[in-house]
Amino acid sequence: MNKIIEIVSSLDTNQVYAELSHPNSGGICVFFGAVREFTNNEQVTGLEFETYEAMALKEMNKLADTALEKWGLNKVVIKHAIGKKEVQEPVVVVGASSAHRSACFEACRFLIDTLKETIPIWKKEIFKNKSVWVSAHP
Amino acid sequence: MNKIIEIVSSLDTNQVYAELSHPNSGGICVFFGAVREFTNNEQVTGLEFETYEAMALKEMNKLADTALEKWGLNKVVIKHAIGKKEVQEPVVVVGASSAHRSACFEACRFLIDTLKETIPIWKKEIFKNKSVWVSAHP
Amino acid sequence: MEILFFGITKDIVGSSQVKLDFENEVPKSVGELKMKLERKYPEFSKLSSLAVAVNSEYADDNVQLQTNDEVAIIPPVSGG
Amino acid sequence: MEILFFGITKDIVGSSQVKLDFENEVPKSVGELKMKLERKYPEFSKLSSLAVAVNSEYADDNVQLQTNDEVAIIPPVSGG
Repeated sequence: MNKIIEIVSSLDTNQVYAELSHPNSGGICVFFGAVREFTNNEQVTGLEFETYEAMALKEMNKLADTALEKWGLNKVVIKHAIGKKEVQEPVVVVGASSAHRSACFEACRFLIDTLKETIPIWKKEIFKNKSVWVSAHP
Repeated sequence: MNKIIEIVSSLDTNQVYAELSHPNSGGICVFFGAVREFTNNEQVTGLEFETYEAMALKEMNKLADTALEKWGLNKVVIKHAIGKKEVQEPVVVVGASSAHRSACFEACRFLIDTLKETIPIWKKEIFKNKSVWVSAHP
Repeated sequence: MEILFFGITKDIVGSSQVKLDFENEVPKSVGELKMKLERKYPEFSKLSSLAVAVNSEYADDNVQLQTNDEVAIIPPVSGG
Repeated sequence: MEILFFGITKDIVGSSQVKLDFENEVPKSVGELKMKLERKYPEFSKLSSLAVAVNSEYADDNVQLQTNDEVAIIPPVSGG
């Protein structure tokens, strides 16, 4: 399989090299998104993610296909965690594997940028005394 | 430690998320370089790396410091394997960890581009009937 | 008409799946549905954006709705 | 003068560490050393580039050489 698409409750970051390794790949670029302790100087105690899973998997597949074709990649990984996540926990992994390094860097950046714009996943930031759906309001 | 610099005989790709994770990092970008089976349509049976280790470690430290400062990174990893490597084996890992994703992508690309230009490590491509020091001749 | 709600729209509506009664004026298109929802839930108009998915695909305002479509309300996404 | 050789220069010279005899004309600078090496090993002139490290730092042609410096010949690097 040239693409690995998953929505999981907990991300395993150890497998990503093995998943993207390919005999024709000289370069593998991976981006991990993680929970950061502060947002605008306010302390975050955690994040909570939810998804419309059937649609998210469909959109993630389209995104992977677009990248595979545009950059002639050998492999693509897109994985997102849902549920409650604590500071330093990984929440998303995207990766691209290609013959040369320019393609995998560009594709990896495209994957995370587009994921954030189109995949139906929602993030609630949990602070000490409130919680906020990110980007919901202008 | 905000930087992990190593020259090793065998790269462990599983540790890279843990090594780059940081409470203030929302983005972690990692590049793995691996042995590709073909170079200009010629089948490669393996690569062999050697280094001037004392100087390579010094230059890798300078490179990490430059990136840490320029992009305000929280952590940097630069690891290179030496010795004989087979197809699909990882030979280099560079990674950057930052608050936001643009910084870690740019820094990661800078790390691998500069590593290839300045770090005293040499690669011999081994083909069926010959072996060639890469980039040695114009 | 059964509608799925996610993220902040789920909180506004108070449920993730609601059978909406439009008093015999069932919306025929995505655009009409959005108008009716914004009238019923004024909080929806304050969101940065509001998209609709029909059968788990993004659907423009002019997409027509069929009785057994799976319709979902997509507030601004924020994965990653 | 003890000199370290790596990569293709090690293959050309046939050893990774050589005590070079410059017949009492010990090179005083990096530039002079490179000239003398290229005369002794004509294959060196065919390389894409040739750098010198003194005490494990890249050194320009005008860097002066001291008796107990660690001097290394750096052919085109190709890590990664």
